[in-house]
Amino acid sequence: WNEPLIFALGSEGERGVRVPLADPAALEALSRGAEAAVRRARPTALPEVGQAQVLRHFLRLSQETLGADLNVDIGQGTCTMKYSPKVNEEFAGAAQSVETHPLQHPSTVQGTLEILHELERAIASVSGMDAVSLQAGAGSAAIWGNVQIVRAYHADRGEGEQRDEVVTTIFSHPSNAATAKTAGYRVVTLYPGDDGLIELDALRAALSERTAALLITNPEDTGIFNPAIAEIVAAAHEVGALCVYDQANANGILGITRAREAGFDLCHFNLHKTFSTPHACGGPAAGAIGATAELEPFLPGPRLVRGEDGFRLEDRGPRTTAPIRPFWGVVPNLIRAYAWIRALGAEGLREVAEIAVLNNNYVMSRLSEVEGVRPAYLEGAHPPIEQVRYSWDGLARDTGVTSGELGQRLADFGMHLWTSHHPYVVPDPATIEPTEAYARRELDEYVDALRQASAEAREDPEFVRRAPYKSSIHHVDAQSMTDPETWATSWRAYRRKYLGEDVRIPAHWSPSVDSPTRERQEKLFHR
Amino acid sequence: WNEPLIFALGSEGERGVRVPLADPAALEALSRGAEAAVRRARPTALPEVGQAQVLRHFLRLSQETLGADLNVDIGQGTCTMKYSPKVNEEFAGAAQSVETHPLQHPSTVQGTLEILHELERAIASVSGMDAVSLQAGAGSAAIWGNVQIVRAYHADRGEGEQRDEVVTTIFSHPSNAATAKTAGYRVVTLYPGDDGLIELDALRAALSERTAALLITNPEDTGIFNPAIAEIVAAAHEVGALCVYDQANANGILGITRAREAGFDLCHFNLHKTFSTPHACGGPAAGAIGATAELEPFLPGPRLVRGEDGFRLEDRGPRTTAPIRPFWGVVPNLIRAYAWIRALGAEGLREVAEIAVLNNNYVMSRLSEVEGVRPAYLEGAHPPIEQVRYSWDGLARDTGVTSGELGQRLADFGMHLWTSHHPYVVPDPATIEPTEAYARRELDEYVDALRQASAEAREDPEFVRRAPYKSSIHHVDAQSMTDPETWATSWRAYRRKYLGEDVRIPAHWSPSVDSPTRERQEKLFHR
Amino acid sequence: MREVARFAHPYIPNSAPVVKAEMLATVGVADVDELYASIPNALRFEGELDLPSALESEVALRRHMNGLLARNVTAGQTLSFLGAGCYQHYVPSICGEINSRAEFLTAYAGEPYEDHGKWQAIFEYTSLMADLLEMDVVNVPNYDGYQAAATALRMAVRMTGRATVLVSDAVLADKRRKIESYLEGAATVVVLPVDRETGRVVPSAVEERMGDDVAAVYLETPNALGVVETELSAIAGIAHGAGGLLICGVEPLALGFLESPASSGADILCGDIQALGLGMHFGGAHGGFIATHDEETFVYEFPSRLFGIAPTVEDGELGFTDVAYERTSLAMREEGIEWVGTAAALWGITAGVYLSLLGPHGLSELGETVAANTRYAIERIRVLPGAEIIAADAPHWREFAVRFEGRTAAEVESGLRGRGIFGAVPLRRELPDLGETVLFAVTEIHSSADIDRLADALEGILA
Amino acid sequence: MREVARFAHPYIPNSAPVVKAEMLATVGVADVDELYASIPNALRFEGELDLPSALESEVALRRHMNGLLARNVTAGQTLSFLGAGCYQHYVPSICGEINSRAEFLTAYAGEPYEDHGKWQAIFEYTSLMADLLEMDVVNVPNYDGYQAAATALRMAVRMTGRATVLVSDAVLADKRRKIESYLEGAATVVVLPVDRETGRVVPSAVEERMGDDVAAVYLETPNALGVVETELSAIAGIAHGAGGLLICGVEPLALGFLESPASSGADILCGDIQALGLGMHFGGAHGGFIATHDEETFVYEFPSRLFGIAPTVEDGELGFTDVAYERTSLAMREEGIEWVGTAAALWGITAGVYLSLLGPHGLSELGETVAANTRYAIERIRVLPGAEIIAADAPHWREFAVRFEGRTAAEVESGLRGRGIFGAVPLRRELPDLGETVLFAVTEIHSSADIDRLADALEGILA
Repeated sequence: WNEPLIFALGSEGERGVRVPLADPAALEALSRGAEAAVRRARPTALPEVGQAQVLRHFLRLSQETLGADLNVDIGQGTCTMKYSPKVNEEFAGAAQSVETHPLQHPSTVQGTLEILHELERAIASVSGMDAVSLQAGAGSAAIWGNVQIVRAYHADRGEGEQRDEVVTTIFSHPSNAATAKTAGYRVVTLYPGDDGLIELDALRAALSERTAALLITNPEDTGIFNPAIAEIVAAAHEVGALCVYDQANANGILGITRAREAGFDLCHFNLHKTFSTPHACGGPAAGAIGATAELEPFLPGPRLVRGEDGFRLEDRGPRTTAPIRPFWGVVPNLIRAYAWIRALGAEGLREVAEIAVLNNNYVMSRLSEVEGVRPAYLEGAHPPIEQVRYSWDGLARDTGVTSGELGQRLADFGMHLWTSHHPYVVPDPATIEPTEAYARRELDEYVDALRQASAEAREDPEFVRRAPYKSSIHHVDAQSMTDPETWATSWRAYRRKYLGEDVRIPAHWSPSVDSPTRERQEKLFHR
Repeated sequence: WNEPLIFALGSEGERGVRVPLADPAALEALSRGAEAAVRRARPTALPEVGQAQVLRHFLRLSQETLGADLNVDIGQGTCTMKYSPKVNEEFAGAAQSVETHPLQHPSTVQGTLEILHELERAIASVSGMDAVSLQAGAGSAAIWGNVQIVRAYHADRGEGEQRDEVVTTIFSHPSNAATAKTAGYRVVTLYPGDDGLIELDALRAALSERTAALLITNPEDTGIFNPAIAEIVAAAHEVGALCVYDQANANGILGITRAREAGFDLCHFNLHKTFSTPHACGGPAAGAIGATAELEPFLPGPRLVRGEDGFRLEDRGPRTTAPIRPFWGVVPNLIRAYAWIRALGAEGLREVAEIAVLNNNYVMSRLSEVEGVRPAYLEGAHPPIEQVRYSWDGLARDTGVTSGELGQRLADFGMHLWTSHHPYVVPDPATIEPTEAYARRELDEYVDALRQASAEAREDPEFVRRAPYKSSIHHVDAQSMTDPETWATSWRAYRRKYLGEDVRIPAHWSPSVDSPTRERQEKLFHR
Repeated sequence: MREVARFAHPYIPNSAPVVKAEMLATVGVADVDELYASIPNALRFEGELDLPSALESEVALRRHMNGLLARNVTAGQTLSFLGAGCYQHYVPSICGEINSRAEFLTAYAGEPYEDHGKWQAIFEYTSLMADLLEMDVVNVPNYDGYQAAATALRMAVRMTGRATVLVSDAVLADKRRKIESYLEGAATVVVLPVDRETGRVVPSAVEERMGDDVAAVYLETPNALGVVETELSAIAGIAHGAGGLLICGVEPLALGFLESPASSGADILCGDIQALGLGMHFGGAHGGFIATHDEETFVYEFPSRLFGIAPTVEDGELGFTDVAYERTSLAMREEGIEWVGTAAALWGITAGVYLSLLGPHGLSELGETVAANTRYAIERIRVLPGAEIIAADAPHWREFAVRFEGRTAAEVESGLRGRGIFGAVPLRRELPDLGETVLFAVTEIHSSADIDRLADALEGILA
Repeated sequence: MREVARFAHPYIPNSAPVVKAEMLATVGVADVDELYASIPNALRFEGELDLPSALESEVALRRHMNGLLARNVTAGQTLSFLGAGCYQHYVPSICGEINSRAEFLTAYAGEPYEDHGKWQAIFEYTSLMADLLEMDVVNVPNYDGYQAAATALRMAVRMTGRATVLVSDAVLADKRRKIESYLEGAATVVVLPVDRETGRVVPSAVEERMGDDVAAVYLETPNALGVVETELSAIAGIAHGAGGLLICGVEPLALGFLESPASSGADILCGDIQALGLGMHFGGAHGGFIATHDEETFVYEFPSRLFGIAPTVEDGELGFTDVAYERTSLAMREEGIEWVGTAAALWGITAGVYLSLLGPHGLSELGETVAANTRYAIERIRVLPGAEIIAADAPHWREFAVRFEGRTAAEVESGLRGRGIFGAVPLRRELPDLGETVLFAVTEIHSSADIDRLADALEGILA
C-alpha cells in the first residue's frame, strides 16, 4: 500500500459513525442553560471520512506493521517479545471487564477483584516478596513507584535529606537512572569490568551514607547473571541503602531464582515482557511491584482485602505513596497475565525459563558461525541466561556497515533488529532475546537472515546502507526532524511550515530575560 | 511473506492446543466398552505445530488475501462487494448466538427467532412477496430451492411430467441453468438481441405447455434493466409457467421496483450481496426465497409463528419441499443482514440503490475516457442500473492483451478484475459493480489503475501478460492441473505423485465394462 | 417528501450532498431519477418500504441487537446434551481469530495472484482433510453434510449409470428428505434398515437388496444412533461385487478415534465440518466435504471447485489453481456437473486452522475423551429403571439413543429443561418403530460430573 | 520429580522432547541445568512455586476465566452514572477492530521501516489531536492524564526556573496527590480554591497568589465539579503577566462543544484520552496527552517521544521519524527529560480511529448531546427537595456535583444500587468543606428517560 494520511481521505459531508442526538427534552433544557454561552462557534478541524474508508485506511496501516504475531520477533533489543495467547484476548476484551467502572461497588466486581488478588499472590510467589502492588501502568512506571517508595522510606526514617544518591549500573534499563533523577536523586552509574559484571569493590566505593538505593538488573541487559548478587545487595544494605531489583525480563529465571533469595527489598516485573501481555506498539503495558513486609506500607494503590463479604479495595494507610496512575492498574493486562500464569502453572513457568535459556544459547551457538559478530563479555564465561548483547564491531571494522544499518536491511526480511542501546558501551550493539516462544525453525530463519545480510554487507556495503527496499517505505531523512525550524510534529505543523497554511496562533507565554537557559543535548537519532 | 505450507512447519511433539483429557471414571468405563475394538491403531497423519506458529502461519496467509475491507473491490464480476459493517460482526459473533443449538426449546431462543421473523418481514417488504424462507445457505442454494418449488408445484397440479423445460437467459447466473438441469429439466437458454435484452418474440417461441418456469434476472448481469419485464412474466404465465426472479444483486433497485410489481411468483436474494453480509472467501453466505401466497405452502424450512408464548418454528405442512440444508439457515448471516437493514431503514435502502446506480454511471463516465474498453450494449441505451459488463475487445484487438491478462496485472495494484463470465458472449468481458460502498476517490483510483494497466498493454503487451510482479506469487502454470496424470488436489496427492511417497490405496470401486462412458468437457481455465 | 440529508450515511460515502452533486454533474444528469429511465412507471414502487424506522446511531443499533440477543439462553450458560447434526465442541480461540480476520472475512472470488493466501489456506484445508480421511481428493467445501451426501450419491449414479441407491435408516430424517429430493428423477432411494439390536447395518441386509441396479450403498459412521458401523469391509465387498459404490457419511472429528472408512474400502466419504472449530450458531455453521481417491472417474464427477498445487514461472515456487475447472457450472452452465456457487469457504479455512492446532495427538486425545464420555454416559443411564439404551453394547461415539418407559420425549425434554439441562432430541421421524426414543450427545467439554448431573436428572424425571 | 512431558506446551514449541534434545546437542550441554551454571546454589529457589495448578486445556482455562468474569455486574447491564475520571462513552465497533488487529496488538519498538504503519497511525493520532486541541505539538501518548498533568507542570518549572505552581482544588484528590509527589523536590504545590458559588477559578484568586515565584497555574475544564472554566483568557493574562504559564487539563471529547483553551491563551494542554473510544476496563484504559505550540522552548521539555513527518530518499514520499530524540531518557539516561518508556501507544492509535470516525460533526453532535443531558439532569435533580447542585447555574459538561440533606454519600450510593443504578462518587477528599457531596456523570449513551430514572430514584431515596 502507498496509503495517504487520513487527512487526504474523505470529503465534506462523509460520516464514519453516527452518534446519538439529544432528546428534545434535553435539548430544551440546554437551550435555557448557561452552556449556550460557552459553546464553540465552529466545528473542529477534523477530516470527514466514511466508515469503510476509515476502516480500510487503518487496516492497511496495520498490514504495514510487523507485530510479533507476524514475525520471528527476537531482535527487538531487550524487549522480551513472546507469544501473547489469543485466548487471553477474549478475557481482557470481555464485556464483563471492559464495561465495568473502577468506582463500582466492590460487590459488583468480585470476579475482577479475585483475579487481581490471585495475580498478586502469584507475583509474590514468583518473586518471593511479601506484598505486591499492581497499580503501575508499565515497567518504567513501576520503577518510578519503587523510587517513590525509596524516597518515602528514608523520609519516614528522617534520612530523606541525607540520602540523596542512587546507584545503578550502565546495563540496567535507562529508566532506573532517569526516574531516580526525576525524583531528585543524584545518579551514580557503575560500569562493568572486563567480564561485563559490576565489581564489588567499585560498588563499595560508590556506596555511602548518602546512598538511598541501589537499582540493579540481574541478569543485566548483556544476558549475564551476576553470581555475586547477594554480596552486592549485602554491601548496599550495609550502608543503609535499599536494594531494588529491576526484573523487567525475568523470563530466564522463573522458578529458578528470586528477588527474595538475593535479599532485595523491592522489585518489579513488566507484565508485558515476562508475563506475556501484548506490547501494543508501545503500551498499554502493566507493571507489578513486589516489596518486603517492611516496605509494604509504602506501596502505592489500594490493598486488596478478602473479607466476609468478599474482596474489597482498602486504603493502605498513612505511609502509602502517591498513586502512580488513576485507579487500580491496567486491568486488561492484569487479566491477561493472570490467565497466562494459570495456563502454565509452576511447572510451566519453569519450562518457560528453561526453554528461553536454551533458545538463547542455541541462537548464540548458531550465530558463532557467522563472521563479524560476537557475544559481548561472553568469551569463556558462564552461559548467558535469556538474552545476549552481541557486538557487530567485527563487521563494522571490515565493511563500515554499522549494526543500525544492518537492522535497516533486516526490515527487508520482515524482521526486526533494534540497536538503540545508548550509550553504546558495547560497540555496534544488537541484543537478541529469543524467549521460549519461537520454534527452532524460526530461530534458524532469523540467524540465516543475519547471515545473509552480513554477507551482503561484505559484498556491497552501500546496498545494505541504502536499505530497506521491500519495506513499506524507503530510507527516511531524519535530519530535518532535529531542527526546530524544519521539524513537523503534526500534520497541522506540516501544513503551516511546508504547505504555507495560515494558522492564527494565540498570544501565549514566551521566555523572558530571567527564564533559565536550558542546556540542550547533542542531537541523536533513534537508531 | 514466502510462507510454506503448514505441512512444512512444526516438529514432532509440538502442540497447538491442549484438549480435555477424559476423567478417570470415564476412562474406566471406556476400557470396559465395545469401543476398544474399533479404536484406530495409529494417530492420524497431521502436522504437529505450536500455537503461535499456527497463528503466525494463517495470519500471514490472511495478509496475502485481498479482502473488500482492504481494497477498492468493485471489479469482482457481478459479486456486489459492499461494506459489511463491523458492528454486525459483534452480533453475529455474540455468544448469545454462537452458543445456541438449533434444537433448543423455542422459549430459550426468543431473541434469535424474533430477528429471523423481522428479517422475513423485511425481505417480504423489499420484494413485495407474501412469504419468505431464510433456509437457503447461499444464492445458488436458494435458486435450487426455487426450482424444487417449481417441480413440486407442477407435480401437485398433476403437470409434473408434462412440464419438463425451464427457460432462462444467458445473462442470468449459471446456477439458474445448472440447478434446473440438476432437478431434471431441459434447459432452454435465450440469448439477447442487439440491445442486450431478451426479445419478447424469442421468448414466446421458447415457451410452451412444457415450460415449468422462466428463471430470469433483471437487471441482468449486463446492468441493463429490461423494461418489458412485466410482459415477459405475463407471457410465461400465459403458458402456465411459473416466473422466478433471480434478485442476487438487487442493490440498484431497493425501494425502486420489486418482484411483486412485475408479477413474479418466486424470487430470491443473496444476503451476502445486496444485504451486506461478508463474502468470506466464498461462503458462508445466505439466501432468502420470496413467494406469493399461492406458493407459500411449498417453501422449504419451518414457518416462524408468533404465538402467545412467543415465537416458535412450525412445520409448513404436507406440501413443503425438502429442506435445503440442516436446520434453519445460516444464522450469523441472517443476523448481519437484519442489523444492516435496521441501520438503514426504508430511506436508507433507497439511498443505497440510488448511490449504487450513481456510482455505476459515474464509473462508466470516467471509463469512457479510457481507450479500448466499452460498455456492452449500452450505446445510446438507457443508463445502466448498478453494474456494467464492459468489453475490452478494443484493447485485445489493438494489443492482443485479453481482459483476463489485464486482470492479472491489476493484482499489482492491489485490486481485482475478474473476468470469469463463461461463455464470453461479450468478448473480453469484465464487469464493474461499484455498489454504494465506495467513495468517489476510490472509484477514481480504480479507473486510474485500469487506465494505467491498459496503457501498459499498449506499450508492452508482454509486460502485462507476465504479470503479476508485486503480488504474493507469480504466474501459475495452470496446465498441469487439467490432466489427471499431473494434477495434485491435495498435499497428500502431491507427495504421492511428485515426491514419491508410498501410499497404500485400499481396494475400492472401479469402473466395469458396463459403466457408462461419461462425456468430458473441453478443458477450461478459471480466468 | 424525503428530507435531503446534510451528511452521508456512514455506509454510503457518496451520499454526501456535495460529492453527490459533483458526481451527477460528471454523469451529466440532474437527478438520480434520470438514471432509472429504463424502469417503467408501472413497475415503480410508490411510497416507502414497510420497514421499522432506521436506528439512527450505532449506539441505538447495538442496544437494540444486544437487547434481542440477551433474550436467548445459551448452551454455554446451561448444560447441553443436544446433538443430532450440530455439536457443542470446543472452539479454540485461534479459530475465531483467523475466522474473523478482515482479509479472509471480506475476500471473495479473487484469483491465485491477488488472493494467494486464501488459495493456500483452502488448499491446506483440503490437504489436512485428505490426510485425515486418507483420500487424495477433497473438495473446496460445499454447503453442508446434507448436500455432500446428496451429491456423493449423484456422483455414484452418474459413475455407474444406475438408478437405485440404498440408504441406511440411521440417517437424520431431514437429511434423508434432502437426499430423496435431490435424487428425484435421477435415482430411487431405497431404505436400508439398521439392525434394531446392534444399531448398525448388517451385511446380510445389504446383500439382500444389492443388485446390478444399485449405484451405491450409503451409510454413516457413527450413525444417527451414535453407533459405529463395524462391518464396512464386508459391506464394501458386497457393493463392489455388484458393481456399486460404498459411500460413507463420516464425522471427521471421530477419526482421531476411529479408522477412516477409506481403509475399509469406502469409495466416497462425505460429511460435515461443523465440529471442526466452527461453533453451533443455532445451526448456521455447516460445511460439506466429499473425498475420493485420485482417479479421473471420480474427479470429473465433482461439482465443487477443487484446488490444486502447481508450479509458477519462478523456479521452485508453488502456487495454486483450479483443477479441471471445466467440470463446473461456472464454466459450463447446465453442461457442468450439478452446480457450484458460494458455499462455505471460510468455514473450510477455519476447519483447517482447527486441524492444524489439534494435530494428530490432540485429535486422538479428543477422540478418546468423547468416546470415554459417551461410554460413561451409556453406563450411567442404562442402569436407570425405565431407561433403555438402543444397542447399548455396540460401540458408540458421541451420541446414543434412549427409550424411556412411561415418559414421552417432550416430557423428558421439559423435565431436563426445568433442571437446567438441554437435551433429548426425539427420533420419532427417524425410527418411528422405536417409539419415544431420544438422542443425547456428549463431547469433550463435558466432565463426568456433568454426565452424572444428566443421569441424576433423568432418574428424577423417571421417578 | 518433574515428569518429562511427551509433548510441548502449546506456548513453548521447543519443549517438544525431540527438538529440545537436538538443541541441547547443538549447544553442547547435556542438560538445561548446565546453562544455569552462573547462578550459585545459594540463590537457587528450591521446590516448586506456590501457584494453583495449571489449567490443563484451553477449555478449562476459558471455563475458569469466564466463571470469574461472570461474577461481575457491568455498567452496561445496569444504568451507570459513575464518572470521576473514567467515563462510559460509546466505543464504535471499528475502534475495537483496529485495537485488536494482531499486527498493532503485538508490535513494539520497530523502526520507521518495518513498522511504517504504526508510525503513521500514531502520527495521525497526534495530528488529529493537534487539530482538535489547536496546538502543533502533541506527544506520543504517555501513561494517563495524571502523568500528563504532572509532567506539564514540571515542564513549566524547568522552563521558568521557578519553584511554585498553583493548582486548582477542583481536581480529583488522587490526581493532586500524584502531582504533589511528582513535583516533590522540584516545586511546591499551592492550592488554588475554586469559588464555591460559581464552581470555577476566579481571576482574583489567581491574581492574589500570582508572583514571580510561580511557574504555572494549573486548572481543568470541565473541572472536577463538571463546571466549565469561563475566565481562561483573564487568568492566562494574569499568569503571562507574571511570567508564568497557564496549563489546562482538558477533556478532548468536550472540544466538540467547547473552544480549545489554546484559543484563550493556555500554554500547555494536557489530559486523558480514555473517553476517545477506549472503553472503561475497570479504570485500566488511560493515555495521557500534552500539547504545546511549536516552539523549541516547549518542545525540548517533552519527555515523551514525538513523531515527525519527513521526506524519504524516494522523491515525494513521506515517512516518519523521531523528533529531537536526544531529549529522551532512552537516548540520554538520566540526562534526558524525566523518562520515557512503554506507555499507551495502542490507545493512541485507537483514539485516532475514534476521532477519524466521528469527524467534526460527530464530535459536535456528541458534545451537544452530553451538554444537553447534563443540563437536563441538573434541572431534573435541582428541584428535588433535599438535593442541591453545586454551582447549578454555571455551565456544565458531563458531570455535576450534588449535596444531599440528611443522606450520606454512602446511603445515596447504596440506595441507587438497590434500584439498579450505579452512581454517587463522594467528593469528600476533593472538597471536604462541601460535606457529603457526590458526583454524577452523564454521557451520550444516556437518554432523557435514563436521567428521569435517576431523578426518580433520588427522589425515592430522599423521601
